[in-house]
Amino acid sequence: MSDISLEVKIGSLELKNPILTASGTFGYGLESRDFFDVSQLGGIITKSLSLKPRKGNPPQRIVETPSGMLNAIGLANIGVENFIKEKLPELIKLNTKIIVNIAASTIEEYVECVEILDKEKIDAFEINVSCPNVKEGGLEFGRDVRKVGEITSKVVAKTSKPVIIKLTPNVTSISDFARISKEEGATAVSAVNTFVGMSIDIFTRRPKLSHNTGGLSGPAIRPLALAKVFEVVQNVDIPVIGIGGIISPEDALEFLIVGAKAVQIGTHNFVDPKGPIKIIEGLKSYLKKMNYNNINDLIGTLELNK
Amino acid sequence: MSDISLEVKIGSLELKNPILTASGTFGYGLESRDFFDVSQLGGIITKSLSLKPRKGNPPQRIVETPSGMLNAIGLANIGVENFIKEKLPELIKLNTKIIVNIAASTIEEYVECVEILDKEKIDAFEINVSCPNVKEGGLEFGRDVRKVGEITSKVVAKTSKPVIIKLTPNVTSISDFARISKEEGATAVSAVNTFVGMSIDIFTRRPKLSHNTGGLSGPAIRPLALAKVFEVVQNVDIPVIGIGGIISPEDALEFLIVGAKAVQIGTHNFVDPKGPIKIIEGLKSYLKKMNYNNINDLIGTLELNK
Amino acid sequence: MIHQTIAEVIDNTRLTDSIYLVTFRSKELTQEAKPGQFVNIRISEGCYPYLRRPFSYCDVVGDEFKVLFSIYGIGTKVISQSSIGAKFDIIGPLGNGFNIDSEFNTAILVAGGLGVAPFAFLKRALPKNVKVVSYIGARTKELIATYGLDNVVIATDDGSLGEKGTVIDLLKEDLMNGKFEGKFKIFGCGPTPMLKALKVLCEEFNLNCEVSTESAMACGFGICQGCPIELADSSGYRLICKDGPVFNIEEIKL
Amino acid sequence: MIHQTIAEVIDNTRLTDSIYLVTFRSKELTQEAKPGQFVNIRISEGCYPYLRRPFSYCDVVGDEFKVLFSIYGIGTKVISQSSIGAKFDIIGPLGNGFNIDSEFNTAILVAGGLGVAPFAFLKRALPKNVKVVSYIGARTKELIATYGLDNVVIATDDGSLGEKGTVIDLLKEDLMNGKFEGKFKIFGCGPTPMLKALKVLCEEFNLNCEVSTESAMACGFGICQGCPIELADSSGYRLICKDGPVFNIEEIKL
Ligand SMILES: Cc1cc2nc3c(=O)[nH]c(=O)nc-3n(C[C@H](O)[C@H](O)[C@H](O)COP(=O)(O)OP(=O)(O)OC[C@H]3O[C@@H](n4cnc5c(N)ncnc54)[C@H](O)[C@@H]3O)c2cc1C
Ligand SMILES: Cc1cc2nc3c(=O)[nH]c(=O)nc-3n(C[C@H](O)[C@H](O)[C@H](O)COP(=O)(O)OP(=O)(O)OC[C@H]3O[C@@H](n4cnc5c(N)ncnc54)[C@H](O)[C@@H]3O)c2cc1C
Ligand SMILES: Cc1cc2nc3c(=O)[nH]c(=O)nc-3n(C[C@H](O)[C@H](O)[C@H](O)COP(=O)(O)O)c2cc1C
Ligand SMILES: Cc1cc2nc3c(=O)[nH]c(=O)nc-3n(C[C@H](O)[C@H](O)[C@H](O)COP(=O)(O)O)c2cc1C
Ligand code: FES
Ligand code: FES
Repeated sequence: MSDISLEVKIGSLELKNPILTASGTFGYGLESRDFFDVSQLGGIITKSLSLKPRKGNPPQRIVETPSGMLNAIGLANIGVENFIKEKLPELIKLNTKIIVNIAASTIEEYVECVEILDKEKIDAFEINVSCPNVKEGGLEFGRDVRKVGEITSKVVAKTSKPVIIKLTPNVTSISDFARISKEEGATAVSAVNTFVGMSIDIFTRRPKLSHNTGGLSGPAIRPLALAKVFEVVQNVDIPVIGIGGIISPEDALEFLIVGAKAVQIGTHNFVDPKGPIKIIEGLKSYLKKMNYNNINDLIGTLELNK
Repeated sequence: MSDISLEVKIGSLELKNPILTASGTFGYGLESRDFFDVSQLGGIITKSLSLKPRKGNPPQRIVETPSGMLNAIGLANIGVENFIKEKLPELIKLNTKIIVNIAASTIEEYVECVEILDKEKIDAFEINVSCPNVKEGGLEFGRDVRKVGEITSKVVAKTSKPVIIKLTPNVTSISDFARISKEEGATAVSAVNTFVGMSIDIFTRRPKLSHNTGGLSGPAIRPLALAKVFEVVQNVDIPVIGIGGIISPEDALEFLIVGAKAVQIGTHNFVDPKGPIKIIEGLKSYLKKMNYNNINDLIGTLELNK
Repeated sequence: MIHQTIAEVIDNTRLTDSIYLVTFRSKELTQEAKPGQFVNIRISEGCYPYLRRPFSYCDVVGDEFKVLFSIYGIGTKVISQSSIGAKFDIIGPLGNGFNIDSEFNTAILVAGGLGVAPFAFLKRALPKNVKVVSYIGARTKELIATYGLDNVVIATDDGSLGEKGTVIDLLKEDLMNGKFEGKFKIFGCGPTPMLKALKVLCEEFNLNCEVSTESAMACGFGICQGCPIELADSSGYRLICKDGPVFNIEEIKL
Repeated sequence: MIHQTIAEVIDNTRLTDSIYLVTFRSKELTQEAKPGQFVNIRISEGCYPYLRRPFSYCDVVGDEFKVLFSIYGIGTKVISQSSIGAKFDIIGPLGNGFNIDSEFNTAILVAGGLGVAPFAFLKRALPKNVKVVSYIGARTKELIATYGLDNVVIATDDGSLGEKGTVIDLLKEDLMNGKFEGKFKIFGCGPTPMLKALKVLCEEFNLNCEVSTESAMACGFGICQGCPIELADSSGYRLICKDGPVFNIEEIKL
């Protein structure tokens, strides 16, 4: 199988395989080392970092739902400085790409985080524009095309590393957001972040999540995430990284065939910590069986019906 | 238990209980009579009718997904005239409310359908504005606030029966659509129709659905549908009928507590034809256990955290 | 009348490495069942897998019925692992059945793989004076079941059992050799490529033939419109679950 | 080191109508396990229920460990129905355990309902010279398990077994009567209202006490941030799965 190439390129970012772990579902990239050699991954995306540490939301932060889960973690994280001091030295020893995810409450905070991290040995940025509880008007940046454009252009100006804009699916037309990201200089977009959801305790008559609403992830959302990736691929010429409900090689293949250059494994890391490795192995078996030597020959080969 | 009242009012539409069967998931209301006495339902909503019969899409029309299913039926239906001739005479014998759902490709077609049906003994209209494959620009009416307003006002002008606008969840802000529906005279809105989704056959590298994309329904979408209903209830003062992934009394109660005046059971009719009746029974048991005499005392009693 | 009821597993027999024959008991699901009809089985009380799984009546005796299947995915896996006494929520009898009232003195049953499923029951229901010949084909030996049938001609793609080749080839040869005398009728069930070949054969020889068809299904009783099959004249669709699963082969596009 | 491995069910005993004790075999999950730690069990190969379910080590002997639980929802139902030889994908050992190194000569175990789960293993691990007294309370008799414990004081809300009342009431009485001599330490596990009352008691009597806490969990090993518990000084949160589930009762807000 060694002659099958899984390498993919996303702008200047070269991945040895298209399997990444999604932000917020793989800690700071070090916690899962008990389960497998994380250097086998195409790349690791960190938990969203903000300029200062954040405590996150009070309990209850998660709720299980049919084939999925809601979360309202509230971006609990150690902050950029602690990350650089405590986590990065170990992370850069790994033989895989390190992509740092940034979340912020203001445009200035995004810029500041990127400026600080740009000096470090990280491989790329992923910008989480779908962060709730932001200053401006209370609406997520991620639902405002103008704001996403502004964040992209300002962040891109501060770094020569690849910048990936992580899009929210909670919009009428996700391709508008991919288009502005491209126009303002982003290397790629990743799609999707979680879908807004809710769950009620019928005995207390209160939302189960302390934050009232949360984000739905897991297999339940896979068909929706795939349709969003399809929409972007069909309409905008920018590399897309697919995310949403991937739990098997077959699932990953659906996104790659639709045209995603790489995919991220999220919630499944909680359920099957060895999952990403099984998916990498499964990709190889599929390619072999179907007589592909290079995964790039498969990516985007979707044929539409009619 | 006979002293517990399940009656709810949606404008002038009085339902003996808040459990309705959703359009497209209960045929023309007559097929499930083998399983239970359908007169026990709060109401029956017909399959979407168009002016002329429609053949619908070629196979494959459905795909199972984790805790849900995708469908692209393509509005296969017998048309308004055949409905009136073949189905309505039997339907009006039932001791339950008959709500006719209309789907159309043009605004004129909506109006014409309503004009014809207004003369019949039906109890209300549900207007499906989320119908794919429409003339105008290829975009669903349901994603265009102006169009939804126009359809609502024109339809309302042609009938004195209650008009319910059925909203699509595939928009950034569903409450904008509820607001225009209210402003243009709708009696209520129902939320939600299916979420756009997709599924790929990794061996043929084609979408499994002949229509390429389809609509996701079933338990997978419940937390998302509930959040949409919550958004409408919080922002617009119009009765809402909740729909999406309801399979148990507990699920129905989540929507009612959030503020839905009634709910519709959709996909679950396929899986458990007796489901709606079990849900009605379950509502009664819950109300009894929690010491409510009237379901209206429970509706909208959600208390938010923080 | 269609019933939704709880049926109990009273036997579970593994016929080959991959083929299972499971017997259920239920008065409601048996008393009006006809060959070619099917049941729709709920696999999980929860919501995965969420949809029911359809299976032909393989055989019906008294208040017992059998289902014949191989493990395909999660649904068939769950049923294959069920122990005696296990209970399933099942809907049936569904669809129409084979038409055995028309006059013929030989019934030719043509099955591809698990397409053999409805034929034991069909054979049992045929008038005693009707001669039955069965052609059963599959990829390989492991996938051949002949439950309830005798007078069987077998074909496998790899030649591991019976003739190497397809059942349609064998049937064609026998037809050309004038093997069948008097009036005969063909009953077919199997994967689409087999049914297609059968349709060509039937057109060529102008044969009387009914086939049982398959499709993904959500409801199984005609309310979801999820299981269309196109009419031969392109005028529209029929529902496999309600108007089928058995169709006259001339009537449909394959 | 944390392991993700397949463990086999080697025994399944129903202790009362609603309480089950299931024994698994696995070297990796036992050799480093400490009382108070837990395992996280995958219920379904599919995606419903999707998340794992956490259970305390109830007892560990050699390469076998036991899990004690009552049927609560789908996950506990599936485990309760598992037959000998059934295999589960399990992660463990997870979290920290009870601190038994500090000096005390009496261990007072206080359990509410299934909160008794970790105590058989705790008792086994305590130095021989430590005296153990257990207070076990529940709503009713059916929910009382005393597996692995002797010297037990029982309380039920309905008085169907032992004293009528709560374990905290009983413990308080015994404390006031000076029942315990020398140095003692309290180990608590149970529902939040019980732990709250225990915290009040500990503050009142200035007692040395560790409790095992619970929360909904997605990962169980510290990567999802889904299981926070607030620090007593409101300065932030700890993760129950990683920093707990055992905490010094002073340290946390209950
Ligand atoms: C009327 C009828 C009678 C049948 N009788 C038998 C029988 O007697 N024995 C037998 O072995 N099998 C029979 N089948 C096929 C059987 O239903 C499938 O093998 C079974 O659903 C597989 O389920 P699974 O969970 O094991 O597989 P999965 O891997 O879960 O796949 C099943 C999924 O595929 C879809 N699906 C099922 N069948 C098809 C299809 N033909 N085309 C497209 N999608 C499909 C379903 O919606 C389902 O979600 C019959 C099918 C029909 C429609
Ligand atoms: C560290 C730890 C150790 C445990 N040890 C035991 C034990 O030894 N014996 C025992 O009987 N139980 C124990 N529990 C509780 C046990 O995990 C639950 O009873 C079990 O998850 C119920 O699953 P279910 O599928 O049967 O119920 P379900 O009806 O499916 O409910 C479980 C759901 O509720 C959520 N949930 C589970 N526990 C809680 C909670 N405390 N607060 C809020 N939500 C929750 C989960 O996310 C899960 O999705 C422990 C829990 C933890 C956190
Ligand atoms: C518990 C949890 C925490 C998450 N935290 C973050 C985060 O900090 N930043 C971010 O960009 N996405 C976050 N996500 C979203 C995931 O990265 C991913 O986009 C989403 O879960 C969909 O993928 P999945 O279905 O594979 O989980 C989080 C998801 C979960 C479940
Ligand atoms: C097979 C199928 C067909 C449907 N057809 C229609 C339709 O004709 N008109 C309509 O307004 N909604 C239609 N719907 C949407 C449902 O009425 C409902 O809004 C949706 O399925 C969500 O509810 P559920 O999750 O309970 O199924 C259809 C849904 C399904 C699954
Ligand atoms: S399966 Fe629903 S109509 Fe045939
Ligand atoms: S359960 Fe995931 S961090 Fe604790």
